[in-house]
Amino acid sequence: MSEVLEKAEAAEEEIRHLARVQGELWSELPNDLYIPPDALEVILEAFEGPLDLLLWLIRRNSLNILDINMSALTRQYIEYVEAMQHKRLELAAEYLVMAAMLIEIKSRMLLPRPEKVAEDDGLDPRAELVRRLLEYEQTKLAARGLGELPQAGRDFLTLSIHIPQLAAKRLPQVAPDDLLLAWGAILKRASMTKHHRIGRQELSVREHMSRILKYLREAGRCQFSDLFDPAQGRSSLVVSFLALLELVRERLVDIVQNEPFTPIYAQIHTQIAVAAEHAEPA
Amino acid sequence: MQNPLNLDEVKRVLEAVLLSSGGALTLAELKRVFEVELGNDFLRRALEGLKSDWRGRAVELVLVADGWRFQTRPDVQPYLDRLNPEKPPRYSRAVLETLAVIAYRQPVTRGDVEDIRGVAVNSQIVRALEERGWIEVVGHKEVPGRPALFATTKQFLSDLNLRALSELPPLPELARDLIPQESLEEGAVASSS
Amino acid sequence: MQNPLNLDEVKRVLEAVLLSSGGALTLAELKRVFEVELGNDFLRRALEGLKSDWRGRAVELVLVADGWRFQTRPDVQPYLDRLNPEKPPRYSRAVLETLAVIAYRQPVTRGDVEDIRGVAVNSQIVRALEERGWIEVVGHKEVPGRPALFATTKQFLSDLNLRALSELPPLPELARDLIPQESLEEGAVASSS
Repeated sequence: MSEVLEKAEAAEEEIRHLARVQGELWSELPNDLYIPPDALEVILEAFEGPLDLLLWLIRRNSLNILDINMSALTRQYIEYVEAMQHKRLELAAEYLVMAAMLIEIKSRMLLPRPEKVAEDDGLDPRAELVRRLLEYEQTKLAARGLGELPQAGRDFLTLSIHIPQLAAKRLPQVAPDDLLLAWGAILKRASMTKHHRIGRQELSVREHMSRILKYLREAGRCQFSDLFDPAQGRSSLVVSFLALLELVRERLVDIVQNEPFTPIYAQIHTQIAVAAEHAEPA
Repeated sequence: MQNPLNLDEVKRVLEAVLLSSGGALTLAELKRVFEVELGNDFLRRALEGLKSDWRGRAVELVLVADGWRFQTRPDVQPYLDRLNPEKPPRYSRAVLETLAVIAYRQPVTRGDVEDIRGVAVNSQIVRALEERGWIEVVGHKEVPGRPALFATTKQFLSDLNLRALSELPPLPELARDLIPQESLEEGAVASSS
Repeated sequence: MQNPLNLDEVKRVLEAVLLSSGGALTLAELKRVFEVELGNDFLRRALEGLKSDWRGRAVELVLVADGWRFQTRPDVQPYLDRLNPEKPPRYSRAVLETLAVIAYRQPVTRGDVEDIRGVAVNSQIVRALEERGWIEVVGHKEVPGRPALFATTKQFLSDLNLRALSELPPLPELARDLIPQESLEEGAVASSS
């Protein structure tokens, strides 16, 4: 499209040039419609349509737009259109409609006009054409005005300076409900297993399991009674005890008592046989 | 972070915000920047102050259709062009005339544009203007075919440095008033004025 | 267009060019802006002058690896953030599910997580959660390979605004029982409400 625009642009430039260069010539021979053959195409491309061409003819011939000499205008217009038809047929449709309209107006002008205002209200046959020409000329000038307004990107730029990244990276936020939803998604996808039997009570058991493991990781082993804090209340004691039992059941923690009535110890589970077998460094 | 309450500190923040925003900001958006609620008058005073602080520089603070923004002055454009030789194309007469009809007579259908210009409107022209964000369909005319009604956008005003349609250059006084239908008969009289 | 030759005019142009460029500009690029050939020293003097003109403002001129640019100072960041409440990034489903399994089933090994989720767990996910300080290794399971046992941390509770794990939303009743697949769908629906 820009190619077309550029071409039209160039053509417009050309016609201004031509009009200026040829202007004197035409003023000497006002009725001569000779157009250099090479220029015709350029000139025609520069017109935005029949109204534009008519306006140009009117102005070139210094015709009064409000009192157009229809025969002169029609003759000149039709000569252009005929030339145009030889060159660029596909342009002609709208121009031909206009030609027909001009001829019609011209012929109506030739009819004797009633002395008194008659049934057709004495409307000048040119009225509609003049209205359209004026409206078009106004649009044309307005368009030129718009084109001259400063335009963002062409005549000025808006600003946007750099905003340095924050030193602290933004971290995703997670709400507790997101975890619930995530769990729901797992359930929906996976086949059920006993894993999913988790309620409030069991969750606190698991929390204590983590607590005990963390504690034993630091301490290695400790007295059984050290794992319980009576200050936390009875339910906490029960949950801690359940947690310990679960740890033992899952073979994460061993409870050992070397002899009856000696202190009971809790320690991280070690399976001597397994440990030896795998010779895994701790 | 302390809340800025004095005019200078507000101006300092507004300057940074407007320079980095990449587009115009409305008064409401600028208000949101501050933790404390600032009055419109106070904010406007700060903006006007900032505007006059920048007077004479190659960048200016302007109020356009979609708010306040900093922009370069046209006189430095030649320098900027040397840095970025690629410019948006100049629009052809066909594009500008189509735009002019839409801008001055909106809302209009494509048929209205064609009536006024006297030629068919290439659909590429309409699309180009839509893609530029300058015109948009604002409805449909309730006639057979329900043709789209076009109007210009805020972006159009903003890109042309205007606050409102009323700031468009006035239409050249030519038609209508000059030629009431009746007086066409005495066309010569009207034209002699 | 006159060629600017004095320092002030060069600074005025440089300011507009740098403010509108949208990125850092090298000395070579800045030189290209001017029709007349400016010496590097002269240009650098202008840039240093501009830099000190901006001292104290909320925007600063800095020299970075790829050239000179204007940028906002960190102290106005909170204001900019209020204007563009950038949506914080979200964790992927895989991360959230891994975290959920660790939170609800702790202490668990990575193998446990994989069993429950039914897919392999990317080690990056585990590392990301560790780096976030939300999970930690609390021991090793005494099975071949001694896999690490993961549990959530105090930090996790604190970041999620919880006092204890028991404050996590209870899992839906349906999920607690071994139930046929059909009703699982209902369970999922219930949980998403």
